[in-house]
Amino acid sequence: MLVAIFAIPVAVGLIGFLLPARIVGWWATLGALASLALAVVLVAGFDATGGVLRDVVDESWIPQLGVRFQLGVDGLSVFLVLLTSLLWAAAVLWSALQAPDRPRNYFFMLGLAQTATLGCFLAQDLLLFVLCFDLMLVPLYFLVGAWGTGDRIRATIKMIVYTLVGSLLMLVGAIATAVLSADATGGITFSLEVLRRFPLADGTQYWIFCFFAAAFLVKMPAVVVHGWVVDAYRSCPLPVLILLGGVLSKVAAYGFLRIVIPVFPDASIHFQELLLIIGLASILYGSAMAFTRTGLRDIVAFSSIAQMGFITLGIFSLSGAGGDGSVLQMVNHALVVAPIFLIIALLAERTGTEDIRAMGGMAKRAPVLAALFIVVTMALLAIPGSANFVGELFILKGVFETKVAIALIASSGIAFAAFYALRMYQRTMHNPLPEGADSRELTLREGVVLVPLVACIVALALYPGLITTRGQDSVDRSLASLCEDPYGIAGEPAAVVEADCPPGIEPEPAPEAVAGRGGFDAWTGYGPAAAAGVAP
Amino acid sequence: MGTTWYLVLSALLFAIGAGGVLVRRSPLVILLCLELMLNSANLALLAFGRNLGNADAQVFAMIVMVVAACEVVVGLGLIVAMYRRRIPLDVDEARELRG
Amino acid sequence: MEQVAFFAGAIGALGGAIAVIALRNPFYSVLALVVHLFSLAGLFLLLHAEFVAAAQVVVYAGAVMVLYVFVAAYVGGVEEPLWDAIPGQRILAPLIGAALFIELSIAVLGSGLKSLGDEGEVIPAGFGSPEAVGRLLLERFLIPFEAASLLLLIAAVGAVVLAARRPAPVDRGGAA
Amino acid sequence: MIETPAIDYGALSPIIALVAGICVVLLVGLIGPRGRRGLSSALTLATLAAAAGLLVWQLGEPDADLVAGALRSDGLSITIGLIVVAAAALVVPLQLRDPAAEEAGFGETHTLLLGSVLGMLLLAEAQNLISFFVALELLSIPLYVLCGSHRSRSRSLESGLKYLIVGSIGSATLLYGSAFIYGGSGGATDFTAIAQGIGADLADDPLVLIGIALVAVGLAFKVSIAPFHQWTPDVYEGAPTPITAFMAVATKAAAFAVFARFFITALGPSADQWQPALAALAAVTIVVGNVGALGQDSLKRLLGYSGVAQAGYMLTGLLLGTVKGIDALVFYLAAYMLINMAAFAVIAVRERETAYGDDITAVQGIGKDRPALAWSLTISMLALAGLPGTAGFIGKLFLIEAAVAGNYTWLGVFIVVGSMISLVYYLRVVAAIWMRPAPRLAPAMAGASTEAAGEPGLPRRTGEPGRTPSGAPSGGRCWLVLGAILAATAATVAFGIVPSPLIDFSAHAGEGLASMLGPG
Repeated sequence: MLVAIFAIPVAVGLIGFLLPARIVGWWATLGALASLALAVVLVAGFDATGGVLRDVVDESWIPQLGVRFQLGVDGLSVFLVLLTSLLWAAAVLWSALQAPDRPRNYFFMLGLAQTATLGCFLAQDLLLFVLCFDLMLVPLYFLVGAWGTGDRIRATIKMIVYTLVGSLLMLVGAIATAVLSADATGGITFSLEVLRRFPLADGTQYWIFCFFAAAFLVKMPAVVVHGWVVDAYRSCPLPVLILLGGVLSKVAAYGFLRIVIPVFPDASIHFQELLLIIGLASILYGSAMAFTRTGLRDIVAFSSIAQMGFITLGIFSLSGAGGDGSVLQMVNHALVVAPIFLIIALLAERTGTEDIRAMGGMAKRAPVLAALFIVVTMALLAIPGSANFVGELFILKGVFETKVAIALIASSGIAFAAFYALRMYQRTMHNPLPEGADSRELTLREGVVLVPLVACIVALALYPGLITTRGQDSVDRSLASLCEDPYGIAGEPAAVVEADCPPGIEPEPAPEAVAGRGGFDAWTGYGPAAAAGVAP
Repeated sequence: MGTTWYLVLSALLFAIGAGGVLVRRSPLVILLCLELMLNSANLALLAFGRNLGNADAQVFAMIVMVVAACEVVVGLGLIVAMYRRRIPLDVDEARELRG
Repeated sequence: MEQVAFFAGAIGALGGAIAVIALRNPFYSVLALVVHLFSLAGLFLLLHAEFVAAAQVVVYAGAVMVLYVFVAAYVGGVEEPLWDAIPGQRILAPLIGAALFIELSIAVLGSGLKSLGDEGEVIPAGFGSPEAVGRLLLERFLIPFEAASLLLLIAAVGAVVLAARRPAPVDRGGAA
Repeated sequence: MIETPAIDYGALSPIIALVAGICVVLLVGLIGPRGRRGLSSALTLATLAAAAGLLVWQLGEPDADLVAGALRSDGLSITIGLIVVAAAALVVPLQLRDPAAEEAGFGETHTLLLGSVLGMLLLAEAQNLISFFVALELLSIPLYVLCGSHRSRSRSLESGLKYLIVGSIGSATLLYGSAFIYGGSGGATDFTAIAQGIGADLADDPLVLIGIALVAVGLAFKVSIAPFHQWTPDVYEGAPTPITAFMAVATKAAAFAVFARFFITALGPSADQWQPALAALAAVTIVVGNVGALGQDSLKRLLGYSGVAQAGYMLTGLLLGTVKGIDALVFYLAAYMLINMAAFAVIAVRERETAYGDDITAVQGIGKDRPALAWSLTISMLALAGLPGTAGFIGKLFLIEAAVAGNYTWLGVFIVVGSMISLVYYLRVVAAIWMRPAPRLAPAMAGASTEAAGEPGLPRRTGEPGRTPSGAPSGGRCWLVLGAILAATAATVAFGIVPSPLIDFSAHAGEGLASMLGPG
């Protein structure tokens, strides 16, 4: 199942090379829909209890280097997988309608990017994760560089160098983690489930944490290392921008929850304040910039920085509520950003510009478009009742539990969001219609892509618990590493003082039988050990 | 005579050869300097061999001579080919390659 | 007696070497090298390497040098630089050479190796004779010996490739 | 009486096959009419295939010292031998339309090529100072000639002469170092005997140390480690492209093999002395190579500098002195062979098709018209940069893992930093391929138009046979070349996704070296 979800996009892309150029787009759409369907089936049948991994795949891959092909899905990733498939389907469909040149290469690159992204969300092997994380860049480079607009070559180089600096350092960090804990784990292994149970010494954790944090913060992007974002957003073709803004940035946030906190718990606590401050700075800086810019893409770029700042805050509140909120907010933000970009494309088509000063009056003859846009805007500014509101509430609750001052300042971010979101809506939709602009209603083709996405926002607003209830256990499991000796590997049973744990997190009970060391099977509730009934 | 004397002499010859390679610009003389370097190595080898009563060094020195001869042949071949090529052509073409 | 012979040989070798790099005309440099090689052959004799010394005179100073003389005469005394000079190379090069010499001498003098100061081991009869060297070449060092013969073959082929007169095709893309 | 040493003909068989092949190819080249490229190439390929087959056969046999300890056939020598033979086999089709080979004669060119391969095989097997030195020369001298074999181009001749001079300086330095090691170890020439002779007492004797330093410098010249790399871009640029490809890949493989064998087995006792020094060299090399490549417009110079940087990565695997390090080194060499052969082959093809030579302009915009070439070069560049999905990534992963395990984590970081810098110039090539338009008007071909291959700069449809004016070298499509390129590219990707077979292959090398170090 997971292998199919993982492999279908790239396989579809490869087969596309054999097809006539005319139908490649539709073939790719078919593939994207198929993977979306699989993802829906995955979510529908998902059992979130205990937060353990489900549908696990564990195959030998590069045994000599200790790398395994391990896929798995839990409450943290299941919705991100669905989200990826959903946005990709939207992007592919949109592209198929636009008919780009060199379609075979284009759709292959899209497929490769989807596989890499899904790989990040599904990987349970640290090295597989790093590999997919790096691999995402390759298709992105081509998509922006070859099909982008403006000064794209410079923008791509900037983007690649920025993001790869982090990810290559992360590669060293990952290898160092595996090699340095080889003595404890009994042979080099990159398996996350094993690594998290044998944390490294504090000092080692610190520098490796820095490497990982660098990779993820650049990718998110957070303030200070966001230099590539605006250029990339400007040059990126729109369907790709949906993915870049919607999904790829979430990989980084997900990486913090999946890898950094469980595997480097001591370092996470040590650097908690630093990251909170970075998150806070991102919120303030992103909001302020979004409010002053006039290009639509710039506004969204900076608002994304702000939103990712919220997510960082949630994660590094190191509390259950914050984590839940972050997971929810990741989905929310992606769902909001995607339709905004599509709407930008529509507006640009009708007015010939992406500058809000030259826009206005779009709502006149296009009530449906305006209605869709208002829904999206409301979600963006996290109006009470929207899922974004719930997400931010959770995040702030988490931060309040630990750092009150930061939470207070962060709350102002919500107000900022209202400012820039409403400004954007007003300037484009109301005001008089400028000359030369054309206020047209959505065409059927455009609606096919846009309406379902907005419907998702509405659906999630009605029932945000869909995500939080399923994510909760997994988030708690991620944070459990922060407790003192959570697994009782030191020999004694895990008699943990409540105070050692972050608020709202119970230490995970030690399993009855940690079958020797490296008992990946026993922990995840699958595999031979689980079958034999030793699992907790 | 102590072996040290031979070794110091050989070191001096090696240094002269190496310096010559750097100082001189004509390929022909550079080849000669390479000969100096190889021969100083031969001297060191034979001195060590004599000191240790080990004849391996003499075999080594023989082989080095063969090698040196081969290098000379190819080097001179290249010089002659360059010289020949230059005759009918413009002189300033000789330095197309940046160093 | 032996010391006199050593110093005579050493002076010849050194003088030859210095002349090689100091003389302007390549033709004279070649002749200086011949002097150098003859002196070295003398030193080789002192080191009980009779066979090597003979080979040095016959093969090296004889055959190879003839080749040199021939080419030097053919090409003439043109100094045709292959590299652009690095600024200060002429001053730097002797310094590098001197540093190299000092370093090597320190290594030699500072070595804790036994008996570098004296004559060394008592050597067996027939040490360095053609028979002894030949035996080694055919027994222990058969592979290097065979490889060296192949090397000669390859070098001959190479020389033919490089120096043979052939109607050269037109220069393709050389000036691109 | 002469007592002939025991000769294990089985283990020597790859060498014997090559010697026989050299003789046959040379004779055929001399007897047959000039320009019999087909026969000569076929014979060369057959020789290489025979050698490869025998090497594979020997891979299963136990390690053995050959001919009185002059050579050793073990995992290291065989794996490196196979890499070298494969590189040569990829070069042969590339030479089919090569003007340099045309000019020098195919029989002679192939003889020299095989001679160099023989030298590499011997070098990889050498475990005696004398065979080491002879093999090194047997490797180098044919290459000097081959570099200069395009006699009508003065650049080629200059490149040959430069390579000869620099190479000979390296050899002389190495020889002088060997003399000191010979003296310092008490008259030992066999690698194992040297290790015993040095032992613990003489491990930091100045005589031995200066010997090690000189040998290291000599080898550094051969594998182009900074600061002894200055010749590399010049020679790479001037030499005929197929020869550059061979030089870049095969010389490096063979020289690193002997580098590893000599330093780890013979100089093992002094490891504490040379390890930090080599580590510093590796770090410098990585930086110098990558920075040097940044502004290059000539693709061959670019790959020359990139080769310097890669030598730094490989040196990391070597200096660790661990089995894992050697495995990583050999894996990297194998991957590097595939990647570079594909890249150079594409350059060679474009060199003949356009008038831009090896300038980056020659590959501009080929993404549209020549997808096969474009994809091959793209994948090669990405693989050299170490991006995932290619063998280059696994190679770096392997190296870094070995470095961290060998307590050289900081070198791992250096490798990564180097990769980051390298991205800028590799991606520049990729950007030229896909994101820039093809140059509109090709300048007139230098030289006579009689041999102009088709319409330079104007793409021809795939499938249309190249026009071959009788005898003249042609830029027409050569399916053999395209096949070789695609095969190398496919292997690059395949080993990036399923690297285990290649890792198992390279593991033989570490085993071989370990068995030599072991009690036996």
